[in-house]
Amino acid sequence: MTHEERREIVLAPLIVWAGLFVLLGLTWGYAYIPGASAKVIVSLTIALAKGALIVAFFMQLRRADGLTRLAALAGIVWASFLFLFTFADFLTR
Amino acid sequence: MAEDLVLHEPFEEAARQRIAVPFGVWSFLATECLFFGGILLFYAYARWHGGEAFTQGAKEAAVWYGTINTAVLMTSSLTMAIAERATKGGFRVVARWMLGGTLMLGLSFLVIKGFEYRKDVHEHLIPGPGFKFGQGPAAQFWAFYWTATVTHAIHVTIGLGIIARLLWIERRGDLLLHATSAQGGALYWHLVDIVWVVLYPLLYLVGRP
Amino acid sequence: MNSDPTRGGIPERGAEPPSYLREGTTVRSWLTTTDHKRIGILYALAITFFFALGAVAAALIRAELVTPSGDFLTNDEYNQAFTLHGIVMVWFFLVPSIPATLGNFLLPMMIGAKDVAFPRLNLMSWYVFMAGGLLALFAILAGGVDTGWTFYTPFSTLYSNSHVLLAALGVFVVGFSSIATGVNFIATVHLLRARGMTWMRLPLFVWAMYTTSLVMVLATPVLAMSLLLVVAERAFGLPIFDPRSGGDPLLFQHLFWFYSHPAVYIMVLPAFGVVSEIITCEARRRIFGYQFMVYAMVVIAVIGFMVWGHHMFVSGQSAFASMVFSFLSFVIAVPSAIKVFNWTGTLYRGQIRFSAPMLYALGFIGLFTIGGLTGLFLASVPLDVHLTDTYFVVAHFHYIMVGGSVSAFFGGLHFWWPKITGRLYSERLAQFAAISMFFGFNFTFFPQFIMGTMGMPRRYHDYPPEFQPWHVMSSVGALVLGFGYLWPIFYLGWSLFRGERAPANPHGATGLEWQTRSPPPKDNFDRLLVVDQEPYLYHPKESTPDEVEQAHAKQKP
Amino acid sequence: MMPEASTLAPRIDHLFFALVGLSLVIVLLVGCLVAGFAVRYRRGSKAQRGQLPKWITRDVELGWTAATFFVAIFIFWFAASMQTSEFEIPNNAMEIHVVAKQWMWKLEHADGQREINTLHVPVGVPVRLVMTSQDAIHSFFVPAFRIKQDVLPGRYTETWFQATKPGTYHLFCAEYCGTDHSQMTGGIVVMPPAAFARWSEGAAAQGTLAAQGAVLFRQLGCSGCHGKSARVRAPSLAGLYGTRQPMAGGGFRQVDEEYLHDSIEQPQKDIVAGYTPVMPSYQGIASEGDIIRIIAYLKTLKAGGRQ
Repeated sequence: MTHEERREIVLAPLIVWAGLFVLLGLTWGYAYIPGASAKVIVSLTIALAKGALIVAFFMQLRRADGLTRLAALAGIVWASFLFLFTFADFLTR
Repeated sequence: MAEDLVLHEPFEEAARQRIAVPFGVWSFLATECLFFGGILLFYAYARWHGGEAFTQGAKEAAVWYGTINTAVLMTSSLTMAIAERATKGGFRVVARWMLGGTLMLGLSFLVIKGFEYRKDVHEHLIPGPGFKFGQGPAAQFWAFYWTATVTHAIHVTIGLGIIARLLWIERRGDLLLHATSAQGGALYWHLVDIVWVVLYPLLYLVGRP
Repeated sequence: MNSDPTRGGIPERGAEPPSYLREGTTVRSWLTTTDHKRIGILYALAITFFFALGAVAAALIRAELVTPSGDFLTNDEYNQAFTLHGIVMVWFFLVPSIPATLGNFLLPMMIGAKDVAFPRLNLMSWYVFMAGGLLALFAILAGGVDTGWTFYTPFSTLYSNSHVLLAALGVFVVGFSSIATGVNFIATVHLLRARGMTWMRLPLFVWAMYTTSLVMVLATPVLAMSLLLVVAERAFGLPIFDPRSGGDPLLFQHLFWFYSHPAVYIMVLPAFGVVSEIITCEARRRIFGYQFMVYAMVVIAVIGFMVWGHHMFVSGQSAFASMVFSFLSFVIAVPSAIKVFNWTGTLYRGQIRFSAPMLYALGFIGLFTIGGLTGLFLASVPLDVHLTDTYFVVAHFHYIMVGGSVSAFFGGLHFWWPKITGRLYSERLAQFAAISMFFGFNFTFFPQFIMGTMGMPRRYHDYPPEFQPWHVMSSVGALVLGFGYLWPIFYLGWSLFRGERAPANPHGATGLEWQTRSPPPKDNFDRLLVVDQEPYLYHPKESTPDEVEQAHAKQKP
Repeated sequence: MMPEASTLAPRIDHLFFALVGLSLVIVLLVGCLVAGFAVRYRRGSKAQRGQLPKWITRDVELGWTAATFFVAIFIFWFAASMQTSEFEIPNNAMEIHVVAKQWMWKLEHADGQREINTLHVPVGVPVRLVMTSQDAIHSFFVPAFRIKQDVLPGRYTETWFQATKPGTYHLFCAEYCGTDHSQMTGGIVVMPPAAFARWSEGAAAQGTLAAQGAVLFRQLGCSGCHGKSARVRAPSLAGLYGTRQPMAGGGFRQVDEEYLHDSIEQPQKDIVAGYTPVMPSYQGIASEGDIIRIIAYLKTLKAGGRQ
């Protein structure tokens, strides 16, 4: 393995992994701060950030072609239809 | 699935053949997103509607098991990512060890989950007769807990099957020919990880401390 | 696209490889095939069986309803009959009907490909379909299901005493076959188009398959999850929709209709594609407003996901949500109307031939128009309050799904029959079938609009006597309709063995699938294709009727 | 169509026939065009052929797209304006409680009169139906009144009507609910006011719903904690109905029938701030009918009054 390859194959994923662990510690710690506000939002934001790290780097969506990105996006967009319209009912009953 | 270096039916162009598997797998992952979207909608409703009683139920979830399992699964994602990159680069030994590592981490996730389930059963946390909280939003939390984690565990098991198959191909010595298979398997495994990363705060961090 | 079918695609006699039908004739060669054409035929055999099964259930229902009292079937038997009819017809016939048979057969050929992108996945999806079908069949044989095809909770999870779990699992499994087909088609259209086949040169049938696949891939998983939750609640007692634990039965309805309304478009978009192909060919005319036809399908596929709440106007959904869903339902009427107008416009200045496929297609336009217009009644909240869950709804969706989709399916079957089997059928007999199906259909379902308006509720096997005349009319019409469905079996079956050999392009159509032999070789084409023009170029220059007639006559054997 | 026996019916029919007219126009238009083209441009006819200029196809296309869009929006507006005006329940409506179960309708008047599958109502009086189900989902459907509303377990749904013509009209269950779904039918008997008054006199013996609720309030032990001299610290229920209460988990809730129903069946769920969740669930102890009575009683309690 050349230096270049080692960075590409091992080091880059390791950095992302370290980032994931930092976020895990953060979300766990914040949940245990008594009286901290907006816990739901913070924990979900961190979860989404972790997901975004995995999608962008581990799954290499960052480098994927437009077509693949479109497929990935479709799932999120359509799931948001499901939530949006269902809660349009629940919240206005 | 697709041999990378050889053109095979129905493809006429290598460039298109190379993106076929990732594109197909990503489309499938979009369906997984909507699949889990359905159960998360149930969670959102139950939590919004159930209020304090829902939180009371959620406090019983074993946060240590959950946190350790999150760490285990995230690490398995790392080994999978290295394995996939190593396969592409042609580093067979690294790929083999990393695939093996992913397999072991995935298995230990299931084992830890099993211990957690044993503890949950012990504490009467299965909705139904003898359930700790009786009927109500707490029971809804635990209905979500069991359905979501069992569904996720089934995904993990399928993922382990895929990894085992990749290892077997590697043993045969033609994993490089199946680089897109490795890519597809890795994408699936990362999705299983993402699902757990999203489930983690919903299951274990409600109403702490 | 080579406009002269006698050259180019077809090499010298004797040198040609055998047709896909001759490429291995053992049962094993069929059951392990990855040829999209053979898989299409495997699907066709399977759905024919399920269509017959659903039709038997329909016959039982119509026989029971001849008299107002429930004397032919018991209440439970009747409930099982309509549940069986719904589940089988929706998931085991209509959803796979055009995409899995004609779509599988034609989609790769129409874009000039050798096969779909993932041939083995394609075969697997058939096996998954069969597995789901067997589970559902087993549920029926074990004693039936009585929840209605909608599986509404809490009835399905807490109160029904029938085999809900088996049926739900069967539908769950079949969903995966739908997803596999959808992913496969999307990848195929994206990756395997022949050189020069740009998006705006795709035949509308391909666009229809593409948009249908989009809906399949994005809607089916939500159905899978809602059925999984039903199983969790029913089998393991986990309180999910159970109101005693604060669960909401409407949550199930939201999840269910998130799939099941788009599912209507899974059934009808392919029909749009088939009808567009038939009308352009038989009117020898370029499609009117190609781009609008494409956009209309894409818009339907997307907005189709945002209108599901119009099934829930009386369910206890909030008035605000009802208003939003009602608005979007009216919006989606626009692209549907565009399609009808454009087909009509295509006929203008055409050279119309009233072949059997054309009769089916024209019948489709009429029935789909009525089905669509009655949809407006149901999209407006105050009227829907009165009409929903009555026979008005039953008539409405049968006009779309049976009058529309099944007519188009039969039309497509006839249109491509020579290509699929290499044989010609008797045109006269086929025209007779098309006409009897059209009249039988209207005879069966139009009375249901009237009794629905009068307040006849759905799913009643025992009803007030004032509705009897309408039910009798409907049942008599069903006899004619049944004849219209059975009759093609005889002449199509006969043509398989005794029919005249079909030439490569018996209709003189422009699609790529006609540029190869009938039936096609395993690899579809004997050479690589290059496309250099738009589809449906039936009148490349100003041509007189005589010239067109002559050109067409030349292509006949 | 059907007898129009409520104030709503003629307006619904108005919309219905407007849409029928529009549909006929469109069906005729499409039908005539298809038939006309089919005859004129049949293969071999001598009609003029040839291509159309591009701008014609484009303008025609845009024209009918815009036209259908405006027609669709117009119908939506037409229907939606009726939805907002006609579905508002009048304040002075007479209240009927409906409990649906497999496979019968239990109907209760405010004065305590109970009926099964048949409902007697006076002509010309708005009637509000407050409905719940004991098991599966049912649906209260009276075609002659053009009303239909699903009846859900664990929830109160409402609808209303004002009958205009004496007579007996079908009541159907319109949501499939199992074996005897088609037997879950009944009748609405609309009577002239005088006849209705005579009919309802028989009810006095049982006492009103609220009076029956007061008895249940003691029998089921509610007064043990919520009564004035109770030792357990439970909120006073006097004057509670119709107020907004702060919740322990944050936020407010309107005290309506829905909330009271939930508080009896699932007392742990939404607790008024400042109280501990000590109340046991009455699920299975108090029937839906009992709960309706208790709520009727609670609604009569004025603030500061005796319990």
